Amino acid sequence: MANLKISALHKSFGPVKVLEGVDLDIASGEFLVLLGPSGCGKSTLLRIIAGLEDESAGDILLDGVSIANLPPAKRGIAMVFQTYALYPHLTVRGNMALVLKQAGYSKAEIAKRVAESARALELEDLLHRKPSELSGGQRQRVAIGRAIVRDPKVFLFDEPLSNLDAALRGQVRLEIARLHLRLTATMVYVTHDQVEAMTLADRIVVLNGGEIQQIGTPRQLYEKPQNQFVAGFIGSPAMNFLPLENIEGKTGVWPGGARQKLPESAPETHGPTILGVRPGGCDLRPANAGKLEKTALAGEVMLEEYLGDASFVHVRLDEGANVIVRQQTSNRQVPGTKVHVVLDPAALHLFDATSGQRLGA
Amino acid sequence: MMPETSNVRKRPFRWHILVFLGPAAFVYTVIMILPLAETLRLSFFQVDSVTRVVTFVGLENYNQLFFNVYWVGPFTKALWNNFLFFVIHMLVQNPIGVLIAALLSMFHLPGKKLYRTAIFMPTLLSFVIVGFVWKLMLSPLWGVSKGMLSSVGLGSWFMPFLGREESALITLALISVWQFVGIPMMLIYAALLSIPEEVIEAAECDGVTGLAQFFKIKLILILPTIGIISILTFVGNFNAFDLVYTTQGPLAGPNFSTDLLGTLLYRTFYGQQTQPGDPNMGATIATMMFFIILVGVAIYLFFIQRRLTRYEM
Amino acid sequence: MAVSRARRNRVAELGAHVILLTFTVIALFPVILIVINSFKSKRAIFRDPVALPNAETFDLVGYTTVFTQGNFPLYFWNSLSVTVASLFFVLLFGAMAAFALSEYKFPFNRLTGLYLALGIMIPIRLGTIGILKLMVATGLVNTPWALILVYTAQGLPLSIFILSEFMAVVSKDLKAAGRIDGLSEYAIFFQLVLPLVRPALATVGVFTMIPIWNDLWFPLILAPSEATKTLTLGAQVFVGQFTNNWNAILAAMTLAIIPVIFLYVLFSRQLIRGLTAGAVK
Amino acid sequence: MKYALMGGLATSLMLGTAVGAFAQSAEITIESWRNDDLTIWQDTILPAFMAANPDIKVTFAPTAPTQYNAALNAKLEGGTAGDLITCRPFDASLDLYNKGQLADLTGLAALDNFSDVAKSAWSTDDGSATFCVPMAAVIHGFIYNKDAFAELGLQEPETQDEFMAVLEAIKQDGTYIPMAMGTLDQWESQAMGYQNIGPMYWGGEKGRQAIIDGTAKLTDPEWVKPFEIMAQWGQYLGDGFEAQAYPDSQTLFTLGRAAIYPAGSWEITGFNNDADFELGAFRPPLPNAGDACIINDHTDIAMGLNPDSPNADAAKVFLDWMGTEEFAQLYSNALPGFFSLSNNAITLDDPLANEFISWRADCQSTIRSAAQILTRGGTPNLWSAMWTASANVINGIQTPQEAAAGLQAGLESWYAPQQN
Repeated sequence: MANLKISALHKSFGPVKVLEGVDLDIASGEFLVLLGPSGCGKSTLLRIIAGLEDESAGDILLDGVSIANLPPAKRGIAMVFQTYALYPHLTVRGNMALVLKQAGYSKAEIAKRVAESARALELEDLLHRKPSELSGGQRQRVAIGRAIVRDPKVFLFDEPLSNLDAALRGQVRLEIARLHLRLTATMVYVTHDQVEAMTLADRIVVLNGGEIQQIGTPRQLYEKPQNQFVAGFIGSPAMNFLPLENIEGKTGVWPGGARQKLPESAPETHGPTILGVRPGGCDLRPANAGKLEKTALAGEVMLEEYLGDASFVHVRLDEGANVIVRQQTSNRQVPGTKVHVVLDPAALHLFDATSGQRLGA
Repeated sequence: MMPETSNVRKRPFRWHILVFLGPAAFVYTVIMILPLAETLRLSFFQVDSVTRVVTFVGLENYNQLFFNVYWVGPFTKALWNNFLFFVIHMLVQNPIGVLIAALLSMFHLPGKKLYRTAIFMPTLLSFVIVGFVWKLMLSPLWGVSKGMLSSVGLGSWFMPFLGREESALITLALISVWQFVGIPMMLIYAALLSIPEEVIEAAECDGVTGLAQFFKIKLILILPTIGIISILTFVGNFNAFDLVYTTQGPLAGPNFSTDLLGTLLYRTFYGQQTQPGDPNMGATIATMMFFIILVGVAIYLFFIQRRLTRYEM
Repeated sequence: MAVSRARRNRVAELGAHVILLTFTVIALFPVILIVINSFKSKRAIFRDPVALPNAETFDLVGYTTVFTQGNFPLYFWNSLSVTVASLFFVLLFGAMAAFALSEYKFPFNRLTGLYLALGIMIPIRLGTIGILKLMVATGLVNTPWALILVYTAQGLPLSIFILSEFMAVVSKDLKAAGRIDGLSEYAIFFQLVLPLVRPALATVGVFTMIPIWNDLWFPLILAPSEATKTLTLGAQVFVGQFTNNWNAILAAMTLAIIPVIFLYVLFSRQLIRGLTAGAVK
Repeated sequence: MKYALMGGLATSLMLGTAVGAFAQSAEITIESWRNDDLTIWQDTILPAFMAANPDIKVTFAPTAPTQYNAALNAKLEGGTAGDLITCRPFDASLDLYNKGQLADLTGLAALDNFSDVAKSAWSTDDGSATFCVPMAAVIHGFIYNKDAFAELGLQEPETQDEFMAVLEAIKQDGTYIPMAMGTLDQWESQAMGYQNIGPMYWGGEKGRQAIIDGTAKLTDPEWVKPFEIMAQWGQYLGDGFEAQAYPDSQTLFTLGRAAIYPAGSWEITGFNNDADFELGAFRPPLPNAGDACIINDHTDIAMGLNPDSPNADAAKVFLDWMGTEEFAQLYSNALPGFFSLSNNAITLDDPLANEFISWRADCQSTIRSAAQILTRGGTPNLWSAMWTASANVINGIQTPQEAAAGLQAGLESWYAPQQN
């Protein structure tokens, strides 16, 4: 257990800048998820922490001591890979024991540790098998076993669930969550899957273009995204974004001149603004309800996605934008129907149109 | 915020890169590159046959090679023969290699492995054996080839293939094809196997089958492999020496009709019987061979390979 | 590869068999001819060359001559040790260099790769003069090391070229896992990467082995002494020495063929796998 | 083998220096292209020497003739050549001597046992230095199947006309191939063809000297005539003679399928072993009845000393022994057909060899026309060119005139005396 501090980390491959000044403070025992689209630099950051990649500038401190100059094996970290990366020529036991052998543990100690880890992950029956004789889920469990056997200060996970099918993914996710509870070790977990991030993380770091967009608990990220990128990245289906001409007296002005009521926290006045609203913050009204015309957005139903507990209705607005609206399944929508979309003022997020930064609290 | 420049560290020198590269680079440079450079150098000198004094003569040896009729004649003849030798390989060896590989890959044939091994077998034999066997097979004394031709009613086609000016080179080229057809077969077979099954299945569904499937889909996809084989054949052919030397002797008879650049080089460099060797002219010929091969490879790389699309598979 | 019944075509398959069988016969006939005639008496060899040996024509005189005259066990040992040692160095040094080129970023990486690949295009034979002088200067002429060094240099360009393609597709994660587990760069290469590229090593092995085993030029120039003579050179000398002792020559040829076939069979299981593995991934 | 895979470099370096250390009980090695003679040296000649000189162990280490030059060159350059080196005659050995790769043997006692003519093949042009101990000469002629001649009622031909008549008679009969010779390897066409029958046309030594002096040309009728005769040979050779190699010809003859074999005396040993019919020999046919007879009695083989030999003393002991009557007797009888060049009187047991050597009594001798001076350095090499030209003439690729013109033009291109 240890806290991990990353300061002013830069990384570039030739002229390509991958990380631009990343600062992170990871508390001891924290489960931190690095989340972002592919190419955002999250894997590079993880590999730099592991020592597999050299940083261009910056420092990494473990419990206040710089580990940037240490080789991977001396950093007190363990890593679990997307492709498992099991040694194909070694048995499960051999895979788990290798690191301990390298570190010079006694035979008895190695046997004890391997046995403990194997018990914890229910790998005891597989110890004599080679990786090629294991299923995907088993392989990933071995990979995790290989990581915990060394009792590291920090666990690093590099998209460990990506190669598993949907059913297994849920199962192994749960196992990782339990592992964290049991070991209370510091864990850094890289993924592009927000469900993994939301369910596992104490805190999530959203990365884009080599820069940290926001750091926060899953709830903070979902409810108070700091910028338009985070807002759009977290949540499924994604948040709807609609442009406002400006804000006047805490009221939004649509490009056509119609008015939109905004939340309490909205600024008094502001220039061009992006209005964000999740599908659950919208509702549909029949088009013939004339009295709504001033505040509502007119459009036409394109298609309905039925999910069982709810359905998502895709609406093309007359202005040209698309909006996804969450509906009760009882409220069926036929494509081609003219509708009005109404927005719940309390569910609205406001972003500056040029900087993308959140407006108001 | 400015990045903290103070944190830029010197990475320790990565000795392991040197350790990994070192042995190969050393052996390769010392045993291959430097001697090749030495060859280049020798071609600028001459040695007096009596006094043994070594003189720098600039391009005089090249002047001799290109303008003395007794050098340029044999040289151009060997070059032309070499060219024919290569053309025959391209026209016979590679199509046969493609054919065999295609047959092996197209059907689910029992005995596939046996065919593959058998056809690859001559490739494993040394030139001594290959030369000897074919000399014997084609020898009028032993009469194996004559008997075989007679048995299929072509007895009148028999002639001393290796002894006639008009047939000796072609015969040798075909013997060489016999020996080496296993290599294109193997490489093309592997290339054909690596075409994803889905592509072939898609073709089947689209009604592209049999020969059309082969020519319109598979052959196009393995063109880069055929390109590589061609260039390997080119380099191999322009270095050929052993087969001619073992079957036709150092004078590459009859009447130099089977003389290749390699045999000319060997004969010049080491001499034969009472003809003394001339290392300087030998080096000159070797250098020219080097340039000819380099030009050929360059032509391939810059004009042909660029047009061969490599498809992601 | 299972082919559905609808896609099979019996007539075409038969045709394929006929064509392949023809090529097989053409490929094997001369070799078989040597082997069967090596067991016949001289008169029988010339009376009916294609007949199998029978009780009347069976004769082992060729083999007895070979074993009393040529030092074939020695030649065989020389060929084997030179070939095996050269293969070992070609594969080891080649794989090491290929690993360095494909694994690490360092200045002039690409240039180094090009430099090392140059040798594919230039036959080492053109450097014979320099090599001879070098071997003379180092006193390696007429030792097996002269041949081993030359064959190593000769085999390296192609082996580096092929192996680096294979090295590039070895899982990055696996190497990373090794580093995190505390394996040195050397251990990663020898324990993780090398075993994974075994099929590629077999491919390179076969293509490197054939020209080495069969080479006549360098044994002749660099190591023609009786003690270092290789099997190929020995067989060639034998042909010269027993110009018309056909029994002996045919027996010598047969003895020279067997070991290569044995070596090929040893490698061939990995060969096709290696060839295809490279292309597929 | 000890130095297989490990520590080989160090071991071999040490072995290399260790060889020279002990001069007394020396081991010496002989380089030779006569690999056919391996068993004779091993079983007959060397044991006789070693019985008399138990301190010296001699090994005969031949290389196939086609590779002798390249291999010997490499070994001499590399300092790994044997102590004794078998010398080709004239220019080839002179070249080695000039390079310092053959030691000057002038003053060696053994040389007193040889005539100046014999020594001339291995001496400098001014005769001041001799660098090889002459061993043997070979005589050209024709070997024939006596049984076949008897069967067909044929006599040994004396003249060219008779020779052609004999060939025609054998051809008409059809039982035998008239003459066993192939042109694939080319050198037989020159050695057993042009150099065999030619001397009587160009006048032996006189003619050869005239070419060297530049007073005659290879295109003169007396040099073209032998080619004209050879041009007629093709029809009497075996079917497909163009692809027939030297061993094929030997086999063809010893299997009894051919009646006549254009030969050199060196064939005697092999033929005695392989042929199960009676062998005879006749001289190259006279151009016309009553002409003087000239045979090609070529000084062919000698033994020189590697100047870098660490065992020079022991090697010289061996060279001296080569001048003795004992060696001459042993060698000539072990290898009938290689006629000793020493002044000692030799008695030969082999009837065929005696037949060949008896010609020396009736005929003048000469050596191969291009062997001396005419192959010294220039390009194209006359010796090699004669191989190709002779084979071309028999194959019908070139007319005799074309072949001669080609040789003359090549010689003129670099040989000053011919350039007037």
